[in-house]
Amino acid sequence: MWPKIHSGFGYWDVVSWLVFFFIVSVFVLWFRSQGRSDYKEGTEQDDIFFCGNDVPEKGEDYAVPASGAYWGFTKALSGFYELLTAWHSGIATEYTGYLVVFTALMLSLALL
Amino acid sequence: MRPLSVIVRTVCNVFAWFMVVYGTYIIVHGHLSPGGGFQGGAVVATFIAFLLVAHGGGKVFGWVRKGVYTALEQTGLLLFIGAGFLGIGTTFFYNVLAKRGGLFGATVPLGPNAGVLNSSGTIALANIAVGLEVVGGLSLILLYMSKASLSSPKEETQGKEAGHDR
Amino acid sequence: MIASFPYLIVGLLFLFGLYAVVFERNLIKIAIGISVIEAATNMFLIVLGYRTGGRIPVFTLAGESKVLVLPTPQALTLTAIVIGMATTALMLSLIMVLYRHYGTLDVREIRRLRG
Amino acid sequence: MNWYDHLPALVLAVPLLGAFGAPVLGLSGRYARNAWFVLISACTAALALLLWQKASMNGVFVYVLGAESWKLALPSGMSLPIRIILEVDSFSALMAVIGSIASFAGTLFSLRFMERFSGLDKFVALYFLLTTGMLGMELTGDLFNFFVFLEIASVASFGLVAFWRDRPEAVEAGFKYMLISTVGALFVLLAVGLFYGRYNAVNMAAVGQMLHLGLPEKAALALLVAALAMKCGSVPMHMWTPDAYAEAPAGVTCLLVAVSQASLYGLFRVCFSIYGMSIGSSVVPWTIIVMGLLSMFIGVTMAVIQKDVKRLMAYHSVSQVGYILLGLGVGLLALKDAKAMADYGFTAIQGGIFHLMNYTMYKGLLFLVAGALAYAAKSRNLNELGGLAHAMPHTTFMFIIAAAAIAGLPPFNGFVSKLLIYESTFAVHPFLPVVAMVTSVLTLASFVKVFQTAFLGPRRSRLAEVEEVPGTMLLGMFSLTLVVLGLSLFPTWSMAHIIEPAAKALVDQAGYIRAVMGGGL
Amino acid sequence: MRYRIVFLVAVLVVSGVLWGAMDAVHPFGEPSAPLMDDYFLSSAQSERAVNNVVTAIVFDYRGFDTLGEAAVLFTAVCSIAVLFRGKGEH
Repeated sequence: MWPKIHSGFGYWDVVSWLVFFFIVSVFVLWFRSQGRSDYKEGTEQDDIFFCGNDVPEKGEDYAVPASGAYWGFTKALSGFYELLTAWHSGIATEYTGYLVVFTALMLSLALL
Repeated sequence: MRPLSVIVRTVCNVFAWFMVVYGTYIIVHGHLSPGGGFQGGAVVATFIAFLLVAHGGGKVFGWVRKGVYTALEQTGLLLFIGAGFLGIGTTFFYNVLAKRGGLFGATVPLGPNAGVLNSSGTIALANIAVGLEVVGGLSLILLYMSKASLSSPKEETQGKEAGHDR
Repeated sequence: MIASFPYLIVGLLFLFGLYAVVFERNLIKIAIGISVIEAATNMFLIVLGYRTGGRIPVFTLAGESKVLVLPTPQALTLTAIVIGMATTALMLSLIMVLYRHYGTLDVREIRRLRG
Repeated sequence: MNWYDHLPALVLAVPLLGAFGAPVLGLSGRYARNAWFVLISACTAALALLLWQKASMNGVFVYVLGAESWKLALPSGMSLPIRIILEVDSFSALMAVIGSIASFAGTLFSLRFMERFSGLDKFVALYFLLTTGMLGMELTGDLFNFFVFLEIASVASFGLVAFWRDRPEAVEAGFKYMLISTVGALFVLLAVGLFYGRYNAVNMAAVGQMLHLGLPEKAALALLVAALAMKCGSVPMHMWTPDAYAEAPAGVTCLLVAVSQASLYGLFRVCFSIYGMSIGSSVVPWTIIVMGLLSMFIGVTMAVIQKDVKRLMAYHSVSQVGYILLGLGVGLLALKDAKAMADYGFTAIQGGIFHLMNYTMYKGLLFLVAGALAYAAKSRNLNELGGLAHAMPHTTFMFIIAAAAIAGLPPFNGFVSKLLIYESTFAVHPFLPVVAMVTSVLTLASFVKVFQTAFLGPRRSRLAEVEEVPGTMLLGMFSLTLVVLGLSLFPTWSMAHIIEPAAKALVDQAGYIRAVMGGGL
Repeated sequence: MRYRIVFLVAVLVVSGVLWGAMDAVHPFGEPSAPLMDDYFLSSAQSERAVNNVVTAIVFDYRGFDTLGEAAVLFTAVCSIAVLFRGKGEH
């Protein structure tokens, strides 16, 4: 009924994965239910901890903007990104030029 | 565009109609002589080009209606795909009318000959259909482009069309 | 040498068109470059179909000649010409709308989309 | 007359009729136009499914347009086909099914999405023309006809990308796409001319049978690979992709994804079915593999830094196309070696085709979700979005499924195809799956970013009145979600019944040629 | 234009190799055994009763291409109409 997909080195079987996932999630839920017993709903434990400061009223003030995501990653690769953004220059004839350059490469490789 | 001189206007008025007749000839004789639907249609569409050049844009837009050309274009297209569906008893685009007698059904002698107008089956039909389509299409292109080049940029592009993210 | 002369012309036309498309800045000139490449391609197809001493492949006008040029490239070229015309018309219209929005025809200034 | 025989022609004629009839139907008002839009789309999808069923039962078959019989490929006394032949095997029929499903979903989505625009008759006509162009590229067996349909698809997509002509960026994207793809289409035409001059034939199977590698053939191969790789958006020529995908209306972008897959189909049809064994040295396979690696990596790294949600997803489609190129390129590399083919090549091709199918489905869904975001929140800028999960629960649910699928999280379908690609490309060189896995990680990272900034977090005050998108838009997204879930939960069935026949059809060059050249009736 | 030289070389290489490839197709004016075209020339009149062989190819033997070509023209007209549509025009 549920044969496996063989990739030559291993296999994939969605049903056994789902069964495994189910078992693990039952275990995780059980583990979670063993959590701290001193938690009380509706007390100050539910409040947002904002580095010790007051939580701002408006959502804009504490939302992380998308441009801030992976800041370290882009900072570390900034040289690479400068190159890439310069490459995507937005000039239509350059884009066409890249097509021509690629074609020239293919043609000269084809001559070999 | 400003209108040209009265000589040019008069000559264009006369010759525009000759172009229509000549283009129609090319369309109808597509299966006998060089030419066909596209070429003839392009010649007919110079009618609009003549008028636009000679009279300037503004006046011509009052004379012609786009609906007529859209209708021509749609008629041609539906006729053409209809000519394709005509043969679907055998295959799509099968030439059912050729050499059957009747409309466009005459046979021609082999080798060089003067030609028979009533021959070639759906080819002649498709020529006429494509001719209509090209007349409508090219005239519409000319009208749209010249109208856009005449009107001032401000009122056209500042249209407050409700987009989704601005 | 004379035998390959038409191919040389096609190659040169292709070179000029491609040069115009890659190096020109004015959008209208780029559109002209595209048209030149189209012309080169169509001419290549027509050149392929020529038979030495061939006549027009229309029996109404061919006369008694037995050698006719190949008709298929002409049919293909007819299709390609109409497609090219449609493309050119659309490209010029896009250029008109671009000019209204940006107020320039310089391709290097039409680059709000980048990065 | 048995209409079942005429299926290949009907699949193309019905959307074309829909396009030609749309301005006429548009005269009778909005409801007639919408009904026509949905009806023709559904008909096309149903016909494509029937076509696929026929192809999987009969194997490869031909349809000769305008001949005395639909299977009369060679007229009496001729050794060459003279008419246009539609040639359908499992692979092309599968592509047609994928494309028409994407088209149908885009149709449902566009009904309400496009309501705020004017000129909708033209929109419907252009949409059907785009569908026709895509299906024609996938079903035709004739090189020049391929060029014609390529042009239909291209010209329709220029018009649709620039549909919102009041927005300068949209027109700019349309122009950029037009410039590069017109040059590419002329390259294709030149290649067709070279084939015609050499063999006096423009039929793919006929050319494939007679092919022996000389300078014109090599040049034609180079031109075709360059032009078609450009059309599917692989790396050195991918810059039009983010512009065009981001600026087109969302329903159209969903279809544009499928259209770029048609170019990919053309690329592999040329490489496998026309050239096949006689492709010469391994330059072309390695070029395709390198192109795939570059596409994957550069696409995904550019996606990480994007702020516009649709542009981000468009860069992802560059990187996903890279996977497909990698898988099928490895398959092409192994084509000449029967042992390598059995060892890893066939698996790589299967992975590539499965990924192609998965990619079209979940990427179309993602673009529809992005369109729904833009529709509801009136912004595509991720910096201005936030906390929409409560307001749009259904959209959020479908986004999670699509994002998990594209990131290759088990148990979704993206994982299966990526697994097949990793494990088969590993046999060629360990470096290839490493790049692919890094790409997969970065894909997950950037979709976590989208999820976190657009759906989670506090609701912006500007977005307080946002609510769920209308029902037909949800229906359009849901139809694709259903396909993604089906492919995820029944991977074995889909591998055995959908992917494997397609992969077999793709590598079976002799069968493809025999269907046309093997003798008329 | 940062890569002027690269582009110039590429343009020259593409045109040059293409010229070479075109030249190698067949000598000008001597197509080798054009079976398909000879079939058209010999049977257009007997099969379809057309004097103009080119028209026979365009509208019959390759009629589907012509349908596509008409569709391209229609597409261009639609796109231009979309670009220049007036406000509220349907």
